[in-house]
Amino acid sequence: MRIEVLIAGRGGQGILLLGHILGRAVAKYTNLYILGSEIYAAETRGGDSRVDLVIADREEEADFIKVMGADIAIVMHQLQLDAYSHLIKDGAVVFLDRSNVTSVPQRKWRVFLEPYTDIAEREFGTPRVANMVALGHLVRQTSLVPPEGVEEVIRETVPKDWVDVNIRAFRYFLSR
Amino acid sequence: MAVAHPLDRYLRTDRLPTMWCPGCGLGILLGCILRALDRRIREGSLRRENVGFAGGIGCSARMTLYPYFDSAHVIHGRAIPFALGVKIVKPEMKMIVVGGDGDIAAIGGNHILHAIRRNADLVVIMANNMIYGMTGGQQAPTTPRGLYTTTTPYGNPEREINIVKLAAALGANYVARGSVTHTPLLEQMIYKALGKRGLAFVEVLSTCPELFGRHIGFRSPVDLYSELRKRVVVKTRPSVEESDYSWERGFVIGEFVDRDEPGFIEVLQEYTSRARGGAG
Amino acid sequence: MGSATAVLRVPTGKYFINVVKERCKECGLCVFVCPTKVLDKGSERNSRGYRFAVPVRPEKCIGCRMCEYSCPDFAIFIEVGGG
Amino acid sequence: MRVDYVTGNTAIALGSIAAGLRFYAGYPITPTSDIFEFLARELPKRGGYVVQFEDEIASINAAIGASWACAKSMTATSGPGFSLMVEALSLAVITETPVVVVYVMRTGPSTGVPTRSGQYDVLQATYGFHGGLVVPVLAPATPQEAFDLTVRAFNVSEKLRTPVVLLSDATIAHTYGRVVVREPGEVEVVERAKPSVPPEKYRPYDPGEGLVPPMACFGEGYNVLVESLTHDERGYYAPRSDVQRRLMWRLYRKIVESAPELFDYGAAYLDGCDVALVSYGSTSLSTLVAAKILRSEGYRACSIRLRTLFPVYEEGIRRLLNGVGKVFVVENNVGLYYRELRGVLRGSEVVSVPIIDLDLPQPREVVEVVKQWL
Repeated sequence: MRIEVLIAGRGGQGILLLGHILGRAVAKYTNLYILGSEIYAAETRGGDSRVDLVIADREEEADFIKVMGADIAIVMHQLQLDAYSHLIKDGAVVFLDRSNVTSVPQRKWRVFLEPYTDIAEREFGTPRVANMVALGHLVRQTSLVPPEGVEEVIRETVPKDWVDVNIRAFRYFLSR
Repeated sequence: MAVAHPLDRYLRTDRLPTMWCPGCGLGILLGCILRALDRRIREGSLRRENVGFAGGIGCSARMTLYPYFDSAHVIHGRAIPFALGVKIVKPEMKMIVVGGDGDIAAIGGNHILHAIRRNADLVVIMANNMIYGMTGGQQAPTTPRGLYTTTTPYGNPEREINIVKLAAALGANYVARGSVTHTPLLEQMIYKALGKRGLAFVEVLSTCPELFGRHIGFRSPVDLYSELRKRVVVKTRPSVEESDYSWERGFVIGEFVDRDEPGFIEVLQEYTSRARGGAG
Repeated sequence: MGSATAVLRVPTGKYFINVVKERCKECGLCVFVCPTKVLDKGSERNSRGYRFAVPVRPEKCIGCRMCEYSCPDFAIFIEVGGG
Repeated sequence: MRVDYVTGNTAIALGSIAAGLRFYAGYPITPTSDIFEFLARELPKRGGYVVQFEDEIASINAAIGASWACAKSMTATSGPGFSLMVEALSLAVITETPVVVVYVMRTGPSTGVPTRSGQYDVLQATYGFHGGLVVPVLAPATPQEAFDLTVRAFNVSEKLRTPVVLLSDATIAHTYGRVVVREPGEVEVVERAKPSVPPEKYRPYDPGEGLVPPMACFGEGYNVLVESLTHDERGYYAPRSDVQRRLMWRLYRKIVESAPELFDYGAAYLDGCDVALVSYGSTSLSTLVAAKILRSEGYRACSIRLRTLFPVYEEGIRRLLNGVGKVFVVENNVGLYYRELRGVLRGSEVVSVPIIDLDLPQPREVVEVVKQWL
C-alpha cells in the first residue's frame, strides 16, 4: 500500500498545520511509514502553501517526498486547485473548500465539495479552523488515521488556548 | 625528566633548550608565567592538573610546547575559541592562552574581541615583540609606525593597535601591560590574572633581537633589551587614557583595569540551570 | 660536556650561583642585568657552541635573582645557602 | 524509544542527544539554524552546553577544545561556513580529535540560493581541508537515516578519534518523516578509549598495538599535548621524514582500513540488476523512484543509496555492483562523486547523470536521462 496526499491552499489557511497534524498522526498513531515536505511562499499570507505526504506500509515504499499522483487531496483555494490539479490522479479522493473554490475541473475524482471556511466561521466563530474541519472530513471519509490519534496530535501541537476549538472543528464531520 | 632549575618541575625539560633564538624575551615571559603558577599552586589556590595552556601559531604560541601541563598548540589565531571550548565544559580548568601580537591581535582579532566582550574566563597573555618573528620579520599590527619591516620596506604606514584600550573598552575584568624587562612586576601581573574570574588580559612587551632588533639596528639581545627598558614607563595604577603605546613617547606598563564582574562561565551556568529547573 | 642538566655551581658565601651549562645560549642578558656585575661570558663552550655565563665575581652576589628572572632559557638560578 | 514526526534537521539534533552530545558550538546559517535552535532549547535540560560563537571558525575550534575536555561535541553549518572550518578540520585530523561536523549542503557556489538544495559540496566534505587525508563522510537521505547516522557519526568519531562529517542537504533538512527516536541509553554508544597507563607513562599519540591511541583529556593529570605540528608518539614536534611517514600512514590507515566496517548503503530491486542507479542524500529518493519506474517499464534497474561516501570502500562497491552492465551515478551537481566511482568500477560502464535542480530532481527526469543511454 502506497498513498500520496496533497494538501494545498493559500498562505494563512492553515495548510502547513493541517499537513503537519495529519503527517504526525500517521507517523505516531498508525503502523505506516511516511515522508513529507512543505512548500510555502516567502510571504506569510496569500502565497502558495502546500504539503506533500507519501505514506506506505513498507518503509522502502515511503520513497519520495513529493506528490507525483495524489491519491488523496485537500485543496482549499481555487488558485491552488488550478495550479496543482495535474498532480491529482484519476480516482483520487478530493476534498475542496467550496467557500473558496468556484470551478471544479472535469476529472475522474471522487469529489467532496464542502464550505469548510464558512462552516468554520458559522459554527466556531473563526475561519482559522477551516483546516481542521477539512481534516475531520478527510479522516471520516478515508479512515487513513484513527480520529483519537489526530486529536492527540492537535493537543500536543496547537497552542493551549486553541486546542478546544480545533478539536471541535475537527469533529464537525466526524460526528455527522 | 632530569631536574636542575627550580622551575624544571613545571617544564618538559627533555624539550630544552627552547627553540627560541638567543636573547628572545619569550623565555623570560615563560619563566614569569611558571613562577606565578608555582605561587598559585603552592598556596593552594590552583590545582596543577587544572591548569591548561593553549596557543596558536608563532614563536609566542610555541610557548605551549614547554610547560608540563595539559597543553594545546593549535592553529593560527584560534587558541581562544579552543580554550573557551575546554573551559565551558570543564569550568574547573584555568585556561591560559599565550600568543603573539599577530596570533592574538591580527588573525585572532575577532576572537579576542568577542572573548573580552563575553568576559570569558580565560587568562590571555599576548607577547608583543612588535613583529612577525617566525615568518621572518614582517609587519605586525603592533609594529610602530614608520619602522622598516620586510613587508613594509618603505616604512610601516599603519597605526599601531593599543590593545589595552580595546580590552578595557570591551569590559575585561583585568587588563595589564607588562614587559620582560620588568620581571617581578610581570610575574605579579600574571599571578593576579590567574586569580581573576572573567577575562584577564596581559599584554607583554617582549624582545625579538633576531628580527625586530635587526630591523631597528639593535641586533644584540642586550642592546634591544636595554633599548626597550629605556622606553618602558612604569606607572602605578595608570588610567586607560595613560596607556601610551608609542615608540617615541614610550610604552606605559601597569595595571589599567581591575574589576570583578561575573565571568561568562558563571553567567552561562546560571542561565543553563534555568533549563534544568534551577532557580536561575 | 656532561649531561643536559650538568650544573656549574659556585658558592658566593650566602648563595650558590647555578648555571645549567647546556641550556645557555650566550645571550648575555644575565651579565647585563646583574646590578653588581657578578657574571661574565665564560671561555668554555657547551655542546651547542655557546660560551655559557660564569660567575667571575661571585663574592659580589647580593641574591637579587635578576639573572634568574631575566634568563630566557632556565639556565641560571640562585640558591640560598653556602654561607 | 518513541515514534516522532520530525524534519531531517530535528532528527540530527535528536540523534546527537541520543549519542551523548554535551557541547554544541554554532553560528547561524541557513539551512542549519533549526538544529542549533533545537539544541539550544533541549541540550541544557540534559546538562549540556550550547554556545553561539562569533563565526564558524570559532565554533569548530571551540568544539575541538571541548572534545579535549572529554565532551562529545558538534557543530553544524553549510557551504560558506564549512569553507571557514576546513583549517580546523585539518587540526582535528592531526590531533586525532573526535568531533562531528554536520554539513547541510545548499545551493552554491558562494551564497548561491541559500534556502535551496544541491550536492555541490560532496567532495569538499572530505577533500576540503589541507593535508591530504580522509575524513569519514556519512550521508543520510531521510529523517530516520539522519537520526541513525548522527549516532553513528559520533560513534565512528570516538572510535577512530577523527572528525566525522555528516553530509545532509537542504531538502533533507526540511523533509518530515516518521522517525524512531531513541533516548540516551537506548542506542549503542561508543566511548573513546582512555589510557590504561599512569600519567607519567602516557604518550598521547601512541596507538599501542592498534591504530588509534587512547585519549586522555584536559584536567585529568595526564599533561596531554594537543599538537598541530608533525609529532611523535609523545606529541613532540619532530620534523623528520620517518616521523611524518609513520604519522601519515597511521592517520590514513586508521580511516581507510575501517572502510569495510564503515560501508553502509541501501539497495532496492537488486534482483537481476543490470542497470544500477547509484546516488546519495536527497537525490537518492529521486533515484529510488526512478528505478521503480524503469522496472515497471521492463528494465532490470536497481537503486543503490550510498550512506557512507568516504572512505570509499572500493572492494565493497565492486562486489555490490559485480556484473552490472551500466552504472549511473545520479547527483544534483555537475557529476562529482562519479569521479570517485568511475575508477572503482572498471568492469561496468559508469555514466554520470548530473542534474542541476534547486528542488529534488523529478524521478521522471532521471528516467529520461538514463533511458538515453540504454
